[in-house]
Amino acid sequence: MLGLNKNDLTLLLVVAVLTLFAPFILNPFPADSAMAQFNAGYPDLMQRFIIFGIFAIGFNILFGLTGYLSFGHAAFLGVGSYAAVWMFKLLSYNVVPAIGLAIIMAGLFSVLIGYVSLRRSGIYFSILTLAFAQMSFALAYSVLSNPKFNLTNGETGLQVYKNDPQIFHGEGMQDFPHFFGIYMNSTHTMNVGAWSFDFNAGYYLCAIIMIAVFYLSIRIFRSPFGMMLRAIKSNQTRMSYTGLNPRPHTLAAFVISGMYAGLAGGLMAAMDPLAGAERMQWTASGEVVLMTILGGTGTLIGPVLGAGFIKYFENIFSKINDNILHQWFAFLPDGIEDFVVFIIHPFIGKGWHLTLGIMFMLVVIFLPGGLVEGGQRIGKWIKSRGKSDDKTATTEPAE
Amino acid sequence: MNVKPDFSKGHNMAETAPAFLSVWNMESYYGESYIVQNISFNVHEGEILALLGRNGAGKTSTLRSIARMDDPQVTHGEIWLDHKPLHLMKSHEAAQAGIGLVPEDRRIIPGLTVEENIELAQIAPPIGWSKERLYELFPRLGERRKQEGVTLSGGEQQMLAIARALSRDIKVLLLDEPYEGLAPVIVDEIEKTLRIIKEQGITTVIVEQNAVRALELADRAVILDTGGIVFDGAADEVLANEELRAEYLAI
Amino acid sequence: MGILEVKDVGKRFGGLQALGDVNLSVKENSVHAIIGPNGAGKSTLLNCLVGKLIPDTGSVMFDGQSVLGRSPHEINQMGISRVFQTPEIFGDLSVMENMMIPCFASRDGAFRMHAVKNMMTEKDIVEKAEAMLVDMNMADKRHMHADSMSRGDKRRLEIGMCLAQEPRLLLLDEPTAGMARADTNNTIDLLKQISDERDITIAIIEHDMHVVFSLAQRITVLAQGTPLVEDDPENIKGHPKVREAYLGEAA
Amino acid sequence: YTNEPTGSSVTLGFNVPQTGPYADEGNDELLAQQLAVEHLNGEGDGGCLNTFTSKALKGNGILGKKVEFVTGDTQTKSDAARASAKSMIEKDGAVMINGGSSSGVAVAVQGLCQEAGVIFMAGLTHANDTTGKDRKANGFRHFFNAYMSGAALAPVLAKEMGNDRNAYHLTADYNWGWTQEESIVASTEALGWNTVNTVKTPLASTDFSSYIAPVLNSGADTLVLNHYGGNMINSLTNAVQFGLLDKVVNGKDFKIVVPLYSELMAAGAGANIKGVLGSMNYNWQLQNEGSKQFVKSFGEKYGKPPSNSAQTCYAQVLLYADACERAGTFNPCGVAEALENFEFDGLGNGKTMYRKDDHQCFKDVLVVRGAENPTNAYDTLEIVEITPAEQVTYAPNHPMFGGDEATLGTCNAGA
Amino acid sequence: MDAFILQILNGLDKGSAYALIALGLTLIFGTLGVVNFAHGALFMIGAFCAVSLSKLLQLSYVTIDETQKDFLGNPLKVETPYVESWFGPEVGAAIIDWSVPLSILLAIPVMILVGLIMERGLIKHFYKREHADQILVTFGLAIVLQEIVKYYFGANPIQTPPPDALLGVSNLGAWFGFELPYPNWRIVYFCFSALVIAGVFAFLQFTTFGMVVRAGMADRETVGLLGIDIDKRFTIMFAIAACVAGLAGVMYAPINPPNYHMGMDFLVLSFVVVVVGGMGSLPGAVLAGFMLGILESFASTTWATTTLPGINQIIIYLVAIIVLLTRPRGLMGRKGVMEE
Ligand SMILES: Nc1ncnc2c1ncn2[C@@H]1O[C@H](COP(=O)(O)OP(=O)(O)OP(=O)(O)O)[C@@H](O)[C@H]1O
Ligand SMILES: Nc1ncnc2c1ncn2[C@@H]1O[C@H](COP(=O)(O)OP(=O)(O)OP(=O)(O)O)[C@@H](O)[C@H]1O
Ligand SMILES: [Mg+2]
Ligand SMILES: [Mg+2]
Repeated sequence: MLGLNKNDLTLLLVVAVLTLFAPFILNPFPADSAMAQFNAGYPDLMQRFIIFGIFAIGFNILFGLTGYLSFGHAAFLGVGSYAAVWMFKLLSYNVVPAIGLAIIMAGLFSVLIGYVSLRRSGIYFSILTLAFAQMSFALAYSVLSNPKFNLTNGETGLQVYKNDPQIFHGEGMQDFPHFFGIYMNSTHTMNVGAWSFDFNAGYYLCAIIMIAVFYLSIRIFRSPFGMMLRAIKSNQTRMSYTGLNPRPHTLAAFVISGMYAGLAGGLMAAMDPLAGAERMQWTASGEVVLMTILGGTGTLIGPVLGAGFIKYFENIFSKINDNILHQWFAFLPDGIEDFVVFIIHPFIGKGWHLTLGIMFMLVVIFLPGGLVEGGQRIGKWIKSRGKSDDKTATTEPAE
Repeated sequence: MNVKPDFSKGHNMAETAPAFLSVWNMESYYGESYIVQNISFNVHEGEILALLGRNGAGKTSTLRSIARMDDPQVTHGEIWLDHKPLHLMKSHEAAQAGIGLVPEDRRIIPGLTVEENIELAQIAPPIGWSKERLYELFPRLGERRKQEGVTLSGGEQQMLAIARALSRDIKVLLLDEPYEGLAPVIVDEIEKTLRIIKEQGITTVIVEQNAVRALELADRAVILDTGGIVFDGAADEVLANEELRAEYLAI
Repeated sequence: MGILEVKDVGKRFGGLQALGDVNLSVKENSVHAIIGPNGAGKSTLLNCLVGKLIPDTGSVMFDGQSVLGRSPHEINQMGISRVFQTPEIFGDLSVMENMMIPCFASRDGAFRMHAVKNMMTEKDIVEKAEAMLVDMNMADKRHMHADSMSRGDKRRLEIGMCLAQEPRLLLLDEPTAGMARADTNNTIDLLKQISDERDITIAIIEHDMHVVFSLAQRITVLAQGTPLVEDDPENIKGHPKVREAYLGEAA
Repeated sequence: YTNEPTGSSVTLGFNVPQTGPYADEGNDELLAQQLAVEHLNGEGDGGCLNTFTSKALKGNGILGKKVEFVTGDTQTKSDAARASAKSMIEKDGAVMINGGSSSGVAVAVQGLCQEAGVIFMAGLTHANDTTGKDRKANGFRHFFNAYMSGAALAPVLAKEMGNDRNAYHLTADYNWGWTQEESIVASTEALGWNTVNTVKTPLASTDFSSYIAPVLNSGADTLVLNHYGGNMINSLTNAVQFGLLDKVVNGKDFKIVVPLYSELMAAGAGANIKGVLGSMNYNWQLQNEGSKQFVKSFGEKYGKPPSNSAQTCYAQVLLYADACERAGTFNPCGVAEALENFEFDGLGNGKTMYRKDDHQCFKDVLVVRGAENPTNAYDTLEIVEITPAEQVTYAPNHPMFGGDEATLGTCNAGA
Repeated sequence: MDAFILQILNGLDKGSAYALIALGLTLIFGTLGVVNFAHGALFMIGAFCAVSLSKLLQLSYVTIDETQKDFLGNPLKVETPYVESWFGPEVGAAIIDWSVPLSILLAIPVMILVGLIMERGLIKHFYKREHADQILVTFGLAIVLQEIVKYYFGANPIQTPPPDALLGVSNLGAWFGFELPYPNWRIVYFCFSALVIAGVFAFLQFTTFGMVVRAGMADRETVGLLGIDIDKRFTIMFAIAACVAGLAGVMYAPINPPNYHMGMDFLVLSFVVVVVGGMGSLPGAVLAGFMLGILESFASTTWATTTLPGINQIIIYLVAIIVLLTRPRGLMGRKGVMEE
């Protein structure tokens, strides 16, 4: 079905089900319980999971398949965001033209950068992309936000002002991105007993788009084009002596992944109409590299897992403070409570970076194939314990 | 045919090893795949042993196991060289103990000139032939000493690989397809060299697809098939044995 | 007028004249062997034909068109395929995928976006690749990771990949080096069959005289970068200069 | 309205940098905010509730609801700051967001709070834009701004350095840097100073030697560093390294001015700040009742005096709570109304007023100087002048603040 | 004219920081083949060796001085460094004053130890792994190291001044009869870098060590076959690289006060330097370091920024792009090193 084999289809269905039911899955703890801190099912974070998932899926098309490690992909994300906000400023808050332009601009930009950077390979390529992205960042941060010529609004970030043209902005419309009248921030909250689940319009727009582009990425992975890309990674010499020109293949992959990044950037602006320059900084490019490797390079689902992992840490762990720790361990005798809090303290709140760093190391050391490999091991273990469980299919994408 | 060494005395192999190089019940794996399947054979001091078999029979794997390379992993068995337990060593220790391997794809080190390739081999003790002596044996290398090793022609690289092994004071020379890619005249040369080496008392194990040539040179032969030994005996015996020749060597 | 015309090709590497004024004409649908001592410049010559090297002087015409200044994939698309001295295959891909790639290349040209087609639904490609694997006697290895094959198998796969492209000129650089005798014989048969049945010209570099004399209709002997003689196999065998410079007693 | 508290407690969101270069600044803010919460809930010594001129707060939480708080990490990046503010609003039900240490973040989060319908108390933000062209109905700023720095510094500069100076500006190349440069140039030129050059330095610069060297030959006798944080520490260190302060140019001693100071910057710059003039929003050495009370509460709890960003956040939390009490609701529109044109004293800055037109707060501005002989780690700065609020007040439609076009918009109470 | 020379000096100074970091990085990256994102962190640790030593030397005992008051109005606690009470106030003060140069003595063993632990405990297992995995693990490590430093020293920069004797400026132009004031410590820094660079070169040039390591990088297996314990050499190489980075950090501390993320600030730049210099080339790294340093200095002059606004922001990257497009392997890169 859908031109996919059985495994891929299962994977796609599982991903689709997981994303569509994410508001439930990510909010496993009752809203008032101590563990509610670990709930990730609020609109902003769910949107981020999806958006960075898209970004990483796209990045993986380039890196996972061709082995070309771009260290400047955040530039395309940034360009996408700026394009989208400009659409909001000029036309209206409708997200369709915004996302459309985001993809197109990122595509054009990646043709340009890709065409030049792909003249080199290996680390030389990585540094070229890094250099382009850092230049874009520096320009966006200051030069292009020069009051006379303000394209990016610099440090503050590009945003919509009351006096922007917005030529199609209808009377009585809210000042927030919408999909033909469905506002991205409209949320329906469902209370079931002690639990509370948020269904957000923006999230579902992202989710549907992600399922679509995930499907597209499966098709690309399984296509002759995908095979060619893997062949390039494996042996470029053989590739050219087989009569195939590696350059357009890699450029196509580069542009496709740039457009994924642009889409992610556009969605980001659609969920929150502000485009900040630091989205283009090397740390942001580095982040998507880390997401992809962490999840499992070259696997279909890995990058999405990696994206979720990092964003979860950033948003959940950074918010745990000593107060919350004291609440959790309140049941312990005072001395022990303080001691436990003292031990955990360096790892949470402002120490979330430390925990993240440790997690990075643990994952690479013990799971050479990234989180996907972890999943596979668990899958194997479960299988070896009893009859196989359907869920393990998620963690078994090919390659 | 296959003389099993008598290991009944337990692990006191240092004294009991029946030969100069003894491989006993060796098993090796590439990851999960079982490649060298419990093989045992002996090589006596100063002899040339031909290790023959089809593509993929496991010849290279056997040599690599003896030289204690990281892959394949030897998971079982013992290897003794001149009363030293190779199976307990890493590859550089094995090399210092006297193993010299000429790998099948020659493995000339990129970025180094011919001369540096040889100098590199003479850093760790024990040192063997001098550079001058090697250039005498392979004048071609002398001419090209300043050229980057990997840009040599195939045959020249092969010479360099052998020269590199000889530049160390080795007890056992393991040759993985030394004639491959060489002009017939050079093959003659190398064969002569191997005989010279033999006279010096160096023990040699040679893997070769050109079975006839190898058997003419060798004293004894071992034939491998899918990771196991199917023949172990005198070299002439193979040439005489119609069945063996047809089945495993296609000659 | 041959399908391949090499005129006055010269190539220097620094101080070394690797090729000097090579003239060579390969007749359509023939098997032409190039032999010569190691370092004679045979591989260098081949490199000049496929665009890996650009000769300093001279011209190379294939089927009336110059190949010089074209990139490797363009030359390949003109109909020249090459097998390397050390196997160049897609090590990370399966054997079947290795075989499918040249099939795509010959059907779709140097670049075509098939980004959303399912590769397994390309019936013609799959069939062709399967057939080629059967021809090469590798059908059982179809799902293997190409890198984990033994070297003889890799070489066979590479030949298969080149044939799958249905080139008009097939360049082989020591195709049977390191191949077991049985497979060497198979390869000889295969190449014979190809040259008989298909419109294909073969230029082969080989040190295995058995292969050369079984296949070649014409032989060029290269020495120190220049052609020494070009003649029919019978005459080459007996040529004193060739015997001295290359064949040795072995012939 | 958004996040209307229904239970027995109300949640405030403290969004401060906890990682990155401003982590220490953020940490200080967080300490102050926690102290404020304590005082609101009637714990501790009550702090400035004792000195605050508005007596609406009773030490029983806000409107009888116990005050709880959540924290987040802005990473000093607009995106991250918005993400963490959103999480506080969407997940934790925060009704007010407070904190931050840069103007970019402040403007970004202010916009977010406007959209979401909660109150934003801006923390440390010094750029004119925050209450200038980017002002928002739901946002309030307690901190002073670049214009005020200029206005407060100018008379002191004139007094100490005369009216005939050649100033060379090094400016961090982004919004805040530009507005500060603009303000300082305007106010010094009004004194009769000449601006020799204004050079933009990349935010990412770590070594300023190549910007300092040209100063030597430019004929300038005064260097103005429109830098903040690490940039300022390094540029000042480099300037001193090159011996600028030992030079005599045009017959005058060379001087360096750092328009915006903070305690952490002073600590980081070490001995290099000796004698260097700058301005501040607040300093613990201020001797008014509110200040003394606050320093005592803070010092006793944390063993060090509060920084000016800590005081800002502390005051803002109390002010917000007070406004809720006076408005009788948490509805942001009600709260905003209660804050507008609110005048008070007793929170440390002396008499203070929150202007209705742009939600900027007006109070005295301090001009400080790096201490020559600090006796301990905390008195690195000494107060030179307390510039009265009138002197730094400007019209709401001042051109540096967006002119006539800048509007607050309307208050958004959210869903 | 002197402005011009001044910018060249500034460039050399910046360049020597770049060159030193890049030198260590290229030893690990270009020679051992490990993409070490923790290299910046090593630089940072070096700088914090200087900070720690000066803090250690200033460890004090407390006496209460009733005559003075602290900020809360309590009696002031007066701190006297132990060294001052042990060696007398003058010698003690001198020791504290010279803490930065002294910390070289501390930094060498510390950095070697850090290098050894890092290589033996972690990097060793990653030689054969993909670059991507190396990036992830070393990045993780860099974060961890940073956070540990942040935990103990805070996020704010810590002023670490040079000895008083080396404070201030010297007039370098005095001999030639014009004004050319330059900070003493920067001159020291430049000379020190030149020394370290020369030392590393000499070590790799005049011993076979460098050749062995290069060979080991190209083909570990074969080098092992030749009887060489390549692991040991890799470890030593790593320790040297760590040491070079650490020393660069120690000496840099007085130039700009160290903070916990200074490593990250330099990291990307030093990768650019290494690659522009060409993978696997030590002279390349040094040359590129100085070149970029000088170009950066010139790009920050008023003349440059007024002719091409923003050029100072992008110069390094612009140059990197131009170099890499015109010279496939950077300035002096060797073929075949990290090209796949
Ligand atoms: N790196 C590897 N990983 C997995 N399997 C391998 C690897 N190298 C070799 N093998 C497998 O091990 C078996 C034996 O290989 P080996 O190279 O030892 O054969 P060989 O006898 O030397 O063959 P040849 O004559 O072709 O060189 C083969 O089936 C091959 O597929
Ligand atoms: N890139 C290069 N740089 C310098 N010299 C080279 C280079 N490539 C080849 N040579 C030299 O050119 C000569 C011809 O090499 P070539 O590889 O063509 O020989 P060949 O005839 O193929 O030999 P063989 O049969 O041994 O493979 C050799 O002496 C070789 O050392
Ligand atoms: Mg083999
Ligand atoms: Mg050749």
